[in-house]
Amino acid sequence: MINKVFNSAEEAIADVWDGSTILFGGFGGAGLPYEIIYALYRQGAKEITAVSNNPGYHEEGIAKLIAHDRISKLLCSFPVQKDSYVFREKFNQGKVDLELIPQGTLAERIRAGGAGIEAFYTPTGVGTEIAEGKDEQEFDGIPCILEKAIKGDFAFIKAKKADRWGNLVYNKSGRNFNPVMAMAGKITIAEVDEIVEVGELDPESIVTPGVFVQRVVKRS
Amino acid sequence: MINKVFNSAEEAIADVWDGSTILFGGFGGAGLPYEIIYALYRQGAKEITAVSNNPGYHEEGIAKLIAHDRISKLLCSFPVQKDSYVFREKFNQGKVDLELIPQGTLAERIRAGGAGIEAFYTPTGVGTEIAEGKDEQEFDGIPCILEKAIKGDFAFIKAKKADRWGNLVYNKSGRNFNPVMAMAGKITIAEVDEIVEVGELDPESIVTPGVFVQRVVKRS
Amino acid sequence: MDKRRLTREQIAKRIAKELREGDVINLGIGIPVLVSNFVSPESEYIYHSEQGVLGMGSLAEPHEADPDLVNASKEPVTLVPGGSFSHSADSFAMVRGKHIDVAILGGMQVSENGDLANWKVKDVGLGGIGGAMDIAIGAKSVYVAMTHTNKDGGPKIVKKLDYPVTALNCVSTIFTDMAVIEVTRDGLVLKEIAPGFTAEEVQKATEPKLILSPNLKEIAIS
Amino acid sequence: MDKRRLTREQIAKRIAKELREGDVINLGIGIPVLVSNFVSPESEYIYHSEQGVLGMGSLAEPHEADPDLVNASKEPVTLVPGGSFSHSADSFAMVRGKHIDVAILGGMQVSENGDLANWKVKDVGLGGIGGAMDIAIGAKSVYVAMTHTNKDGGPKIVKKLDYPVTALNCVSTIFTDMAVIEVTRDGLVLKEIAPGFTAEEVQKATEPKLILSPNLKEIAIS
Repeated sequence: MINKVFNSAEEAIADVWDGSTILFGGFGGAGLPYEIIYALYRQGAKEITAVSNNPGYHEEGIAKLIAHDRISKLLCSFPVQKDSYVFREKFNQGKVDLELIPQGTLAERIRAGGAGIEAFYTPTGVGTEIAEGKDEQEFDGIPCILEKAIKGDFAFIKAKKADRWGNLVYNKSGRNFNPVMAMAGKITIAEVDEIVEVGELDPESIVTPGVFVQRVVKRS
Repeated sequence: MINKVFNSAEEAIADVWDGSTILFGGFGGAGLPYEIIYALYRQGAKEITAVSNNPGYHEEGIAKLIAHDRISKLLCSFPVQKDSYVFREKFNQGKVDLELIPQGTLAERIRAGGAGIEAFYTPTGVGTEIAEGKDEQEFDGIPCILEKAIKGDFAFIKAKKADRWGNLVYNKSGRNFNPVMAMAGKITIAEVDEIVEVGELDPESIVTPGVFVQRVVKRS
Repeated sequence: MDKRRLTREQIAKRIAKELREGDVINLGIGIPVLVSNFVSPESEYIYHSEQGVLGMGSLAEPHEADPDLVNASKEPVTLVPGGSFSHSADSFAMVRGKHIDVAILGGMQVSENGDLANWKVKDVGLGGIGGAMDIAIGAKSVYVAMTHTNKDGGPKIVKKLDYPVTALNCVSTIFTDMAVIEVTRDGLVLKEIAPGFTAEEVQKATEPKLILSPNLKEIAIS
Repeated sequence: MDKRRLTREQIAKRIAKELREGDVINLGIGIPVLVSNFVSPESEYIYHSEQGVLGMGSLAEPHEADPDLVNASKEPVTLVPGGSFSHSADSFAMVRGKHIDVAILGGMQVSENGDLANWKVKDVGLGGIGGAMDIAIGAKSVYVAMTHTNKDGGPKIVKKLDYPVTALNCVSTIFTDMAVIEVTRDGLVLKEIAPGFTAEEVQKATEPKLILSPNLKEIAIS
């Protein structure tokens, strides 16, 4: 019997190693996998390359990891939200590096990583500082820059419901980056509100098929 | 009030011009928009560039258009199905050109066309005749070829249900190419089994949001 | 005659007149989000929000707020009937793939040829891009809503940007507190002027040369 | 001793032993589709079908057939509980993105270094690729099921393909009616031989030099 359900967040993230690349779902607090993030904080892994649309508020979410110098590099579209003072401080101290990425390019690079597309040409960022050092080419008169896939050793995501096969559905805009990160994580760990029987989720409405999910843990 | 519902297949496809590029949804007969295809046959547009996974069986679906010399070029992954004798004949007579494309590359090129991604690097086709004349580059040790976006002047698709905003859900593997073709068609025309009220489709389960659909017609 | 720059609400109200029923619209923060207050309530407009909401409704009342249903500023919002949710890659496929009719964005600078700067203040270490670059290149029409001049009274409509670029050649029309200016291949066309101002005064507050529209008129602010 | 080449069913049965519970599997047409008849019915396997079915079940009985639920050969099939549907781009994202554990494919030729030819007969005008090229490069393990020799008795395992290539360096293991051969960096390793045959006989039917596995054994066909 296939069973991807783990008993606790601790067990689900126990093997994360120092230096891992981790994709963190969520847009602000929506669809953020708080519990596995805090379990990782307690587990202690460091020198993490984090991919996350935001750097966390106050000391919440990945801001907690940043505050304790666990994250050495952040790939992010919007690091300057009000209350993101933890990231700002650590960035100014040189404790964390930043790769700033337009949000659509970030999402597409992650999807590409999950889809076996190694790179793509996008018009986003042409003529901006994002284009620096990147290959530039025109297609049908549209100037584009080359962007590379992002893949994670792990993806930490949040969904609403899962079954033991790892099929997932989400809640509203809590969906955001979670489905593409599920695709791009070598080991994708989903924190969910509810675990249901196999067959209970409507096959037409499953957003992330279990093939993209390795571990599931119920939010406590 | 937004209302994308047309009264008939004839009206919905009336403005298709000679020389258009049309994306045709469907995998074999699953999810095939028969009625708007036959309406197009009656309308008479010719010199069509058709993008379709299959060339149609007997004289069904786009095989009907091919049989009457309406299609001058076909982009396709599998033109040699049993009973695809119409295409084979017309191809051998030089009446229709073929661009043979691996199925995953075909789907991804169409999605790219709908997503504003102008080109991408994929490992599929490296070392094969598909790679001829295409740029080749390695990423992280993975050899890839450059494939370009496919966009349609029109997309003809089949869905199960629509509302007047053009939101769509599909039936089982009748989904196939339809959602990505909806994205990539400048004018996407959806043939559906049923039209429901706005708000009736579950916002979590809408597969193609109305933003990708310009016209809807109910199958008669 | 009363010579007063338009208020933020008046700019928003003016922009609202450009919208057509059925338009799919992305609103930036600042003046842009005010626009939805001035559209006809009898007409249907579809608001897109970058994190994957199509058919975004108004801000949520406290009792209906769901932390998983937010706008781009992370405030709780509602969904209208007909709305739907997408993941971030599909949401930006809508944007980059030219499926959004109108984006209304704030601006720090706009250049003569429609280049836009709106994501980062000059000479400041950190900036946040979010969806700005994708939306600026992706929407079919990009309307910029901003004050005509900066805090020092200097022009924000310039020959060449000296702020960090958001996107090149992307702006369709600039709506300021002094004027409505269309970006065309021939240059910037002054179409409308705030009540009480003259074309000369607008030109003086604008770095590049303005072309006067043959139909030049006053901005209707009623 | 009885010296008989394996039947198609016996090849399928041998391959079935390689599968582990939970494997996500894509089966090509021909011998590959037979494999699912020989896996343990107590174990859960997940079958992927290219047109967007994950969790494909058996062929549909006439009364349950839905023309919108088909396999890659366009035959009506069923969906198992836990199954789901995807559009074609997401379906091939599963493939290309290395989310399929095992692909079992037919073969016309396999080369010494694991290149595969299986989509087009040599010197024939038209061929159909379908999902073959994506699946061959995408699956974590690619098992090829084929007869050891062609109709003329010539080898199908060759030094260099002379049929049109499907994908380079993609085959993990070759299962034929004479042998099980693993593709390794050092070359082709003969692991198992059909009952009654000798390693010399297998070598004779194979163009490149085979390395004999230290654990060389007979294929268990019971």
